[in-house]
Amino acid sequence: MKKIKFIIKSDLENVALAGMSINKLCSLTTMDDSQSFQMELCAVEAINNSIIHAYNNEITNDVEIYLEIADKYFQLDICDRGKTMDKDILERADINLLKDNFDNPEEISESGRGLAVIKDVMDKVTYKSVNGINRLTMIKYI
Amino acid sequence: MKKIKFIIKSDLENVALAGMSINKLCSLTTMDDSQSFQMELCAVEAINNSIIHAYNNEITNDVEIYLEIADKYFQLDICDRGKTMDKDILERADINLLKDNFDNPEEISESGRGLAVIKDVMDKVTYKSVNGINRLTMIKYI
Amino acid sequence: MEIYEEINDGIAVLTLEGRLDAVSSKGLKDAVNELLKKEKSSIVLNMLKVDFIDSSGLGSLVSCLKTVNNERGDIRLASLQDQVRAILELTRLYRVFQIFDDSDTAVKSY
Amino acid sequence: MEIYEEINDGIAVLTLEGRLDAVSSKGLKDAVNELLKKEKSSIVLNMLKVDFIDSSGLGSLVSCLKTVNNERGDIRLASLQDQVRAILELTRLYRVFQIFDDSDTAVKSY
Ligand SMILES: Nc1ncnc2c1ncn2[C@@H]1O[C@H](COP(=O)(O)OP(=O)(O)O)[C@@H](O)[C@H]1O
Ligand SMILES: Nc1ncnc2c1ncn2[C@@H]1O[C@H](COP(=O)(O)OP(=O)(O)O)[C@@H](O)[C@H]1O
Repeated sequence: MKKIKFIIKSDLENVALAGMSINKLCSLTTMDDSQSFQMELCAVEAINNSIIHAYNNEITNDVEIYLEIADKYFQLDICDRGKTMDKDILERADINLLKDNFDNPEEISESGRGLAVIKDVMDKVTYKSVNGINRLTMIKYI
Repeated sequence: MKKIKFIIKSDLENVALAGMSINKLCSLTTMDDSQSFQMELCAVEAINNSIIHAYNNEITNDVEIYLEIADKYFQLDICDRGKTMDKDILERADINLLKDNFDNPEEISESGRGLAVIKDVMDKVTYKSVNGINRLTMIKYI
Repeated sequence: MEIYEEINDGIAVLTLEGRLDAVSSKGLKDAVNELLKKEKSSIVLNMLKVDFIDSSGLGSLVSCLKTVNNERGDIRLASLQDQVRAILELTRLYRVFQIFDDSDTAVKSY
Repeated sequence: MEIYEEINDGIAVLTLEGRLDAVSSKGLKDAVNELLKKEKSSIVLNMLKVDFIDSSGLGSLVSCLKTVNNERGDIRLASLQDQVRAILELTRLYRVFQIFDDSDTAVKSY
């Protein structure tokens, strides 16, 4: 099993660094380019959420990203020490329930898709807050 | 300026994860594939040294890698808390002074090229030990 | 992300290069607003070189679409990379955008 | 790293794939020692798919060369990627290895 941890300051400018690294490291698995892109996407969505929602866009905090590559799974843990998310939000997020009315572009939302995308792409998504550390765990079986 | 920190356990199995990430992140600069490869090479040489020489191949320690990408430079700091290197070794390392006798393969060394390669590729290389933290700083101007 | 503006047969083509994400989405909205100021509301986004998009990037596309729709214009997408197209499909947003294989076809569709 | 063994016109060809580094260098030495046990000391390393090499990888090449030289054999390198070749040049090690554009030419050179 291979492991690496990334730490970035909570500045959106740094998110691509973690995302691109994670995409590249998917090449150590059997994942193809499209799956690697999706792993990057989930990482970016979750890190963006920590920066924007948990840290309210203050750029001086740390976001920690744990990557674990095993034979049978690919695991990403995104951790912050900011505002804890209400667990119901994650539970309710569902790509099939996005309330967009495609007949009227005015009614299409400009946000609110991140967690639904993560849950659709990943095989297992959990959120825990322990001792002030919020941790979103995403697992993809390979 | 963009910054990311990588932390790996001092197991050679993890070195490629940091190396490949760093190579990929060079694409955020004007460096070409060959220069990106060289940045990966220097990172890998330095991390290997921390694991093998500073930590004597014990796999339970941390190696921390700081990457900073600015408009004009690319900086890698490799940190360990193991045995401190004698600064003279770094000063003496020189690609032109590798004492290989190419006429007789028996006399060609199987090791001892890492620091010389790093000094040849990078524009500035320094080593400091403060409060038990050893830090090799490598800068490439771009 | 880099954004290049060009007028092709009277249609504004914005060629995007790089990542359409939380960092660059404001730049796209700004570029579209600049076009509207010049009364260019029939717009093509050439996305051949967009190699990453996330939900903020999708959000900026939706936002731009709403803005130009209000001016009776449209935003049509061209040359999506496979993985970018896949995310538009995942989120069903391909239903609200007209998507073309290349920028010229998108221009001619107006 | 993956190592594939093949006999071509009586010459042993080891095709390497991946990273020749501190993790994989022992595997290369083992593979060469296996060949020597089978009295195959004229060896070609097809490095077309070696996309990374570090100083431990170089060290393993030198080590293998010494071992086969002792059996009056040789290790010849074929199909180096540009960046791998550059590191052999940087360290002057291209002077001790015979390097060929492709594996067949290396085999025929014996
Ligand atoms: N890491 C987090 N910390 C706190 N709140 C969060 C976090 N992630 C998501 N949320 C909450 O969940 C909502 C939905 O998130 P998401 O589906 O990613 O869409 P968006 O971020 O576009 O609003 C957010 O608007 C926010 O209120
Ligand atoms: N991070 C380090 N900590 C302690 N000693 C080191 C470190 N890096 C290098 N050294 C010492 O410097 C020597 C030369 O290192 P290097 O040029 O990388 O070649 P090699 O690692 O193959 O011996 C090593 O053998 C070791 O004694």
